[in-house]
Amino acid sequence: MARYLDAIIAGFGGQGVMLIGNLLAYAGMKDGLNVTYIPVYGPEMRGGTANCTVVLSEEEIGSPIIHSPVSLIIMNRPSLDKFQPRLKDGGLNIINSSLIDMDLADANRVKCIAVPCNEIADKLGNTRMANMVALGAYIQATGIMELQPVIDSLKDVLSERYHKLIPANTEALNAGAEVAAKA
Amino acid sequence: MARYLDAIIAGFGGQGVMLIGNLLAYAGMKDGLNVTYIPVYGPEMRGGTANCTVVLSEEEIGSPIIHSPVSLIIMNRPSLDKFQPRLKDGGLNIINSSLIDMDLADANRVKCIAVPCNEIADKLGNTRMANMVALGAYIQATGIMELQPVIDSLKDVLSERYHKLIPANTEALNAGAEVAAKA
Amino acid sequence: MSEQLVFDRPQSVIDRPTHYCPGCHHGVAHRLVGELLDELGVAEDAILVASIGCSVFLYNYLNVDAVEAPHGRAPAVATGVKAARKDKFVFTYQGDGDLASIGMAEVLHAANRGENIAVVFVNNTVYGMTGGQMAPTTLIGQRTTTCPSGRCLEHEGAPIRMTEIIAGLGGATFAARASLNNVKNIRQAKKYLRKAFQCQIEKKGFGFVELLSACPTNWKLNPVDANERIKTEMIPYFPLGVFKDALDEGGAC
Amino acid sequence: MSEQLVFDRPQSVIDRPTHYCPGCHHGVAHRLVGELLDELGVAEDAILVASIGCSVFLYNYLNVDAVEAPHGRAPAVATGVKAARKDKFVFTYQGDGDLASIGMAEVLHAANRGENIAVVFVNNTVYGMTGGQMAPTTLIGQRTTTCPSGRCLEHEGAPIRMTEIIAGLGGATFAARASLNNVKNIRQAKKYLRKAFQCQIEKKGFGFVELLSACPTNWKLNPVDANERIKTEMIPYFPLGVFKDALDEGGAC
Amino acid sequence: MSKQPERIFVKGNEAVVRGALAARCKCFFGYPITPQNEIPELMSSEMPKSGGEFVQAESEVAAANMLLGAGACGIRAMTSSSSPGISLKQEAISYMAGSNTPAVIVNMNRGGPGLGDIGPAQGDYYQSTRGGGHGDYRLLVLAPATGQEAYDLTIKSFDLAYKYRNPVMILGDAILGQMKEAITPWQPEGIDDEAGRDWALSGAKDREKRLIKSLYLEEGALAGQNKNLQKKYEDMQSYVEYEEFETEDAELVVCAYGSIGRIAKSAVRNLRKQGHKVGLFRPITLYPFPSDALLALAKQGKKFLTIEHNLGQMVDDVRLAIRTVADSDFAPIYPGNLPIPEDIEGPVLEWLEGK
Amino acid sequence: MSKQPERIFVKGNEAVVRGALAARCKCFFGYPITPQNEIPELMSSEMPKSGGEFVQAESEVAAANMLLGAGACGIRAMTSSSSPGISLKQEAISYMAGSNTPAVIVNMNRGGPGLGDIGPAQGDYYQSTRGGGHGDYRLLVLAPATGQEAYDLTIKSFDLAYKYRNPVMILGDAILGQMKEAITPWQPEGIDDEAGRDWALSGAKDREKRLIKSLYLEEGALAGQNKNLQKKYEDMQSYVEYEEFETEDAELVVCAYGSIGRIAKSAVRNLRKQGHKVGLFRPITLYPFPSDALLALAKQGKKFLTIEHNLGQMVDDVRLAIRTVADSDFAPIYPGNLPIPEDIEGPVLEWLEGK
Amino acid sequence: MSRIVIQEDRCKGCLLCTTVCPTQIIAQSDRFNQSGYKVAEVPAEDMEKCTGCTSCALICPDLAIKVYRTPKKKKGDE
Amino acid sequence: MSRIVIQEDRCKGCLLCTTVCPTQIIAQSDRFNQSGYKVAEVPAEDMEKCTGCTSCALICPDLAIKVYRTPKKKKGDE
Ligand SMILES: Cc1ncc(C[n+]2csc(CCOP(=O)(O)OP(=O)(O)O)c2C)c(N)n1
Ligand SMILES: Cc1ncc(C[n+]2csc(CCOP(=O)(O)OP(=O)(O)O)c2C)c(N)n1
Ligand code: SF4
Ligand code: SF4
Ligand code: SF4
Ligand code: SF4
Ligand code: SF4
Ligand code: SF4
Ligand SMILES: [Mg+2]
Ligand SMILES: [Mg+2]
Repeated sequence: MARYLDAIIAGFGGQGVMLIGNLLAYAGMKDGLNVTYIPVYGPEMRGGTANCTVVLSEEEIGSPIIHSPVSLIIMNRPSLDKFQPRLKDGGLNIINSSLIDMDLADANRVKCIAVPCNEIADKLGNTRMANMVALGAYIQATGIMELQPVIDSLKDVLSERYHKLIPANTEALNAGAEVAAKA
Repeated sequence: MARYLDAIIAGFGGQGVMLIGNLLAYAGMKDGLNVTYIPVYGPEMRGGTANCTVVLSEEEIGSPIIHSPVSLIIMNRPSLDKFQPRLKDGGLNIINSSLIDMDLADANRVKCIAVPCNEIADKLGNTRMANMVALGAYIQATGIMELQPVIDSLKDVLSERYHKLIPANTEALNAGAEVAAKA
Repeated sequence: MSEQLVFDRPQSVIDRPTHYCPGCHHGVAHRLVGELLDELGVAEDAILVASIGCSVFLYNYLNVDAVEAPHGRAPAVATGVKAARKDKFVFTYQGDGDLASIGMAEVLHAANRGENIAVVFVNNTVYGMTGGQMAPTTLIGQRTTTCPSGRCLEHEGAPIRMTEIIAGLGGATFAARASLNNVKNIRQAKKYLRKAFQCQIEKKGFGFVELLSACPTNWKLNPVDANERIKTEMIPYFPLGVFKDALDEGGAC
Repeated sequence: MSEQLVFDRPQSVIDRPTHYCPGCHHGVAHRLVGELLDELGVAEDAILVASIGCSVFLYNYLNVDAVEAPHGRAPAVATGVKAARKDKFVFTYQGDGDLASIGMAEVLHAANRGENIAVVFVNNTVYGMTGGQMAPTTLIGQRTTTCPSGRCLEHEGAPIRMTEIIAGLGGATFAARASLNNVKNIRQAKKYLRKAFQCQIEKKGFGFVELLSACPTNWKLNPVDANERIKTEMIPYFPLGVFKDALDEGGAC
Repeated sequence: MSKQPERIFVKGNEAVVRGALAARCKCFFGYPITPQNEIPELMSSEMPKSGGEFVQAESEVAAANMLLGAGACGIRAMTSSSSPGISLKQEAISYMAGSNTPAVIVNMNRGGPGLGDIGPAQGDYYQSTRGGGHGDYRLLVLAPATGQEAYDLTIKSFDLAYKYRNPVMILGDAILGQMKEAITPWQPEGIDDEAGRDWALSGAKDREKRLIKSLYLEEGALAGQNKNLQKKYEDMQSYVEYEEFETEDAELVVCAYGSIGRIAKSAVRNLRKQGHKVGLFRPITLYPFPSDALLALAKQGKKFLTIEHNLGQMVDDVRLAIRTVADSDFAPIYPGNLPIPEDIEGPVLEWLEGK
Repeated sequence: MSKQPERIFVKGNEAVVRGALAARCKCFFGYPITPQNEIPELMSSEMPKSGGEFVQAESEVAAANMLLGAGACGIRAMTSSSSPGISLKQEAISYMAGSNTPAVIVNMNRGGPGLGDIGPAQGDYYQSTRGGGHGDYRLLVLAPATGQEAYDLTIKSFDLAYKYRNPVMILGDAILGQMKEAITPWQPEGIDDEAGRDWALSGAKDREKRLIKSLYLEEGALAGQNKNLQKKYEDMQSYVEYEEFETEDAELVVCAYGSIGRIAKSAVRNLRKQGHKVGLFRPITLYPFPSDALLALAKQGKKFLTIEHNLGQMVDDVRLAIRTVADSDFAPIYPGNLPIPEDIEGPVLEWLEGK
Repeated sequence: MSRIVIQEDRCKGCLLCTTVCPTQIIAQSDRFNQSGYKVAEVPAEDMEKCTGCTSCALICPDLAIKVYRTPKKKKGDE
Repeated sequence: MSRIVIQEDRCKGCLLCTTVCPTQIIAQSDRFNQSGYKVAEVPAEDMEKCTGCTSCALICPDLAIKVYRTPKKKKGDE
């Protein structure tokens, strides 16, 4: 079957969900796919949760907005409540188990992978890279592409002044992938 | 035939053509007719010539705007140039001969009455009443109504502070009517 | 003697979390307004005219009647509210993008007509809600998303001092500038707000208070540093104090 | 020696009758502008931004390129013109209804941005073109068609002094008020206008001149009495003089 | 309704003011612009007499927002302007529509686009009936053709504004505004000055606080509001008004509104005198548009010629109304020209020849 | 056109900016409003780099008037905003149209009416295509559905603005503005920076003075200008653009534009997979509207279902286009809801069942 | 040796010129021009009193006045 | 004898309160609240140092702080 994937990535405002959405889509483009990325914000800019939708496809992409996605990256509890019910049967749910009680995962209906993102990131020295841990796990679990195009895209997606963090981010991606590989 | 009359009244800004248009229409209303009065101004308010159109009719009035009227009151030269060609064949043209050379009157096609309005008004003591002289002549010439309803309407049409001029205005109306009666 | 609760939420401020960023001064300004509505006993007569900015949801936080004005037009809407209900306590709450940029004409004319309303003006030197664009109040050199290399006097002009302009209008009764960056200034801010509200209660005309406020998010500073910036950068350019007070003279002069 | 023509129409002013009422000062203001365009040699570079008011037809009287701005927006249009053609001499000519009422935000912001344009502001204390309604500049007690019993401070507020407001803005370079009611004042008006125009020629920013002017028609005075009114009623409230001159300091401060 | 038998001789602008006063309008927010200046001028002296408030706003933008404020308080309030000024009010009108705020807006349409001229025109039909502002909303649009209708419809406009909690537009033109004719004023009864008691702002004393707003950020909230609005607009459809004149045996029905409708009546009379089977259909409500009545005429096999003082706007609504059975031709009267009966007779005769 | 093969991954807002820069836009006048903020933000850094001018206006009213000033000088200039801000620009837009001033205006449509929300919607179709401002005028309205189209049509918009001396509107929505996808930038050739040489303001040196205005007071002048405009709008009709997808054997043609057109394409694909003979007609120019192409489809006996992210606006144009032979049904997606293919599949399936 | 010329078709009879002439030689005439205004004039006999000061021209809103001066011959000229 | 109560679900961890306490007893905790903010706290052992000055409450933008005071017994009472 043609390569196709869509995902909703959701969490708190500061958790960097937009960044990994961007990174995923950009890497997909570099890997030869058609891609769309669309963010959804709360009240103009402030507060609440943030989420974005990414579509990766070999074919022309019609709708960039997906109500029932085939995969999720869920970084906090309110996002789980909101999006898990919408996940297609048998879909993939990457759950940040550092902040979410895995008892809430709908493991019968969908495939849930617990990734203790904050803890792993903390261990690697920077909680803020929890998002990269989640993305690493996601790439591994979906197999939509290798991890390398994602790692290669970091320099294009991160703004210049964060380039010094690329090695650390790479580590986080790898660490996440490892968790998923073992799941 | 049913009573019907339409008129364009035209002159310089300061000649009071709007006032006699108003007076004519108001008197017509008091005399039981349907009436419309519509002013036409130049650039928003300033400069140039002014004119208005009055319709008096026993029937419901459709259009308050008349391109080819059956009668005219013409107070200055530019107005003559503009409106005389539009006057219906056999129509009535009251011309302020104080300011307009009567050679320009199209006496073959329409009925022209020369009224030396400014001179008569001057003689009565106030050039500014030239308009009333013209209206007096017009009422007389058309016979659309008696002069009395016009005179009676002065108090309603003139603003309070000009009420002291009602006798003088009445005189001017009468003087105009006299000229027309003799024409 | 038993323990007393000496500081708590004023009644007029609804008990719910706000959507503001950590360290945002809108919360402080809201509380001051709420306290005064309670203390002056006008909450039940109050009609808030909310403006468009991060504080648009003030109407979700204050327990008073409210109407949402289009961006910048709150003083005009308030004029209409007051014309309709002269007996009510009418106030606007506006940001600097809202009041000093798009709403310049409306606030100046409402002030000059001597509308019997109060205006709470929260100056945080940026368009907060839309992501930190340059405002008329943005300081020289300050970087924003629409003056990425810093505001430049030559190109974008000087930061506008609204309180001074309002104070210069014949129709205005009270105009003052305060700051929310420390406890002392917050106390002073409340005094000014009280005076501005008093103007209206005494039917003496237009009361205006500018509150220098932090927007840590768009300043890209943590809240503590943001407060420091108010002291070191804002106050020197936007001096605090009362710029007009014709309250005791019976109104506008 | 033979006779010399010592006073004649400036070249920039087209030889045609105007639509103005007898004694209207727009004609005087037009002439001053035309003379300066000639004297400063900028007529061929000039782009006039005409405003909506009795003077909208200025573009029929001045021999320069021109664009017609919507009511009150001339300073914004001029900003656009200048952005497009930095090398041109761009000026607006606006009435008090246009500039001080609907156009308040646009003129303040253009001034504050330090737009390198000149603004000629003709203050005749009424909306002339539309029939003499109250303007923000209408004097207290003055009767107009929308304040028939006279402007009242309580209800309509105080007449706005635009030059003072403009002068208070950091971005403005030159701001002055003159009057067209007598020969001496007309000469002074020309001097101020020259300075305002000079600002732009020297790329030093925003130049603004307010001209107290008569509207005999809507004041319901004959032209001679109208000129007298300027002296006895207007100048006392709208003082003449230079309110800001940062020209020699290299621009706005 | 107690008719006062006395006729008064007034401009359409004054008829609007008299109607508003009779309807107990309590706030008026104005700004000068020809050809509606008599409205704010008269309001400035009349409002205070009746205990109301007149404010000369600093701009049309401000006037419309003042109106929003007064309307939010449940007070009968009004603004008036002409074309360019109405364009400036669009944002606030959209806010009023979006927040269910009752208000009355008068547009004495002048020539456009841009500064145009100060003569009559009907170029603002689209703007009035389809929302010149952003978003899906509708105003009730009433188009008087005579001074008397200006008076009557102004009274009605306030009732409708409160009935539907929606802004109402009175769409006239320079002819209606500037023309003087005799009207018979009357005083409506049973006006409910407290019509807003259940929703209007008055201070949250002994009740829940109230909020007049158009921002809907919670999921599904804006969609809900749009559904409510849609429902309201459907309800409004029952309130249509129109005039039919000599349509019964007409082969050709001229469709025209406002002043042009009135002038078309003259034309129809003249044409009838010449033996032509011509009638007039004059929508009085432009929104809701009297589609059913037109469709009924179309089903009788009549032909249609729409004539407007613009380049063709209402003709869309005529065509949409009758699209399943018939079509309408169109003839423009160009804005900038003063319309006369000949402007209607000409195209009709051409049509009759061409058929 | 020299294609640079490199794809870039950008938001639609950025695609618009890149297109404008490629089209040598030299002045941009902005004001913040979601969901178009990336346009002014990017312009603020990019304009100076290319020797152009970025001005953050004090309001949308001012921005539109700045645009008028720059356009009058024959300079390629642009402004952008979203719904409430576009309402504020209506007066100036009417002035530009009335004075034949070329300019480009971008509207990233958000939910309305009023403050509405910041999500996508198509409530501004009427406002864009029928003139939200006063008077008879038309904008060219281009509705991109993808980032690439946003880029391409922005380039075209400047050409069209100068070709017709008319303001052009690019009508997107929050989806178009906020969505990132890959686009391939290209550099147009043969741009005539001096296109205004015969009419634009530049100082009356060695030539007659010039005047850009919309006031026409002399008798017949405004009528003449309106006739000129009418002629221009007729000329524009030749410039229509649309996309047909799977219409050939379709029984039912879905009509949808912009982002909804794009989402409808997904829906049509899904429905085709289920064996339904459904096609898509997507107008790319909303004015001029591709009426002839629609009529041709109607003449083939196809049925129509118009779906918009509003309560029904473009459907008027669809119906008017095909009124002599067919009609169109309509299904709304309510503003406030995020549109998905199911919003189109649902009504289509319903229609298919009902037929 | 100065004089003014009033362009009568431009004059609107506002009489502002009459208020500023130091020699008070300008006055309203009895003539109406085409536009109906009673124009200003300097009676022929008074013209020689004109100093050429240009005040009248400076205040005239309608550019209706031209001013001519014949410079005094300097002593010793000719 | 005063104390404060920090409503943890309201605290956004801005730390402004920590900068104004005259006794410097407020500090950031290690706890995240539901919204993901690291909340402020007064360690139990420090609470007795609280003077009840309300400074922290005055500067808290989120009304997260309540202040309690127990007036000192006047001499001779009880
Ligand atoms: C007419 C219009 N233009 C623009 C916007 C977008 N907008 C929303 S809030 C805002 C700025 C708010 O800034 P400010 O007033 O300073 O308030 P803050 O968020 O900083 O408190 C803008 C421009 C809008 N809603 N309406
Ligand atoms: C948007 C808009 N509102 C109102 C008008 C009507 N209007 C034309 S001129 C004018 C006032 C002019 O007054 P001012 O600027 O003082 O100029 P003056 O005629 O006194 O010289 C107004 C309100 C308009 N053309 N456009
Ligand atoms: S963006 Fe700024 S103003 Fe808005 S809530 Fe955050 S800190 Fe406050
Ligand atoms: S109305 Fe006043 S401003 Fe206008 S032309 Fe006449 S005198 Fe001048
Ligand atoms: S130039 Fe001087 S002296 Fe001569 S007429 Fe004029 S004002 Fe009088
Ligand atoms: S000032 Fe000019 S217009 Fe007025 S009377 Fe003298 S010459 Fe005539
Ligand atoms: S009340 Fe005062 S002493 Fe007590 S914790 Fe707060 S700031 Fe510190
Ligand atoms: S000031 Fe308030 S919100 Fe900030 S850390 Fe202290 S308690 Fe928490
Ligand atoms: Mg701000
Ligand atoms: Mg004026």
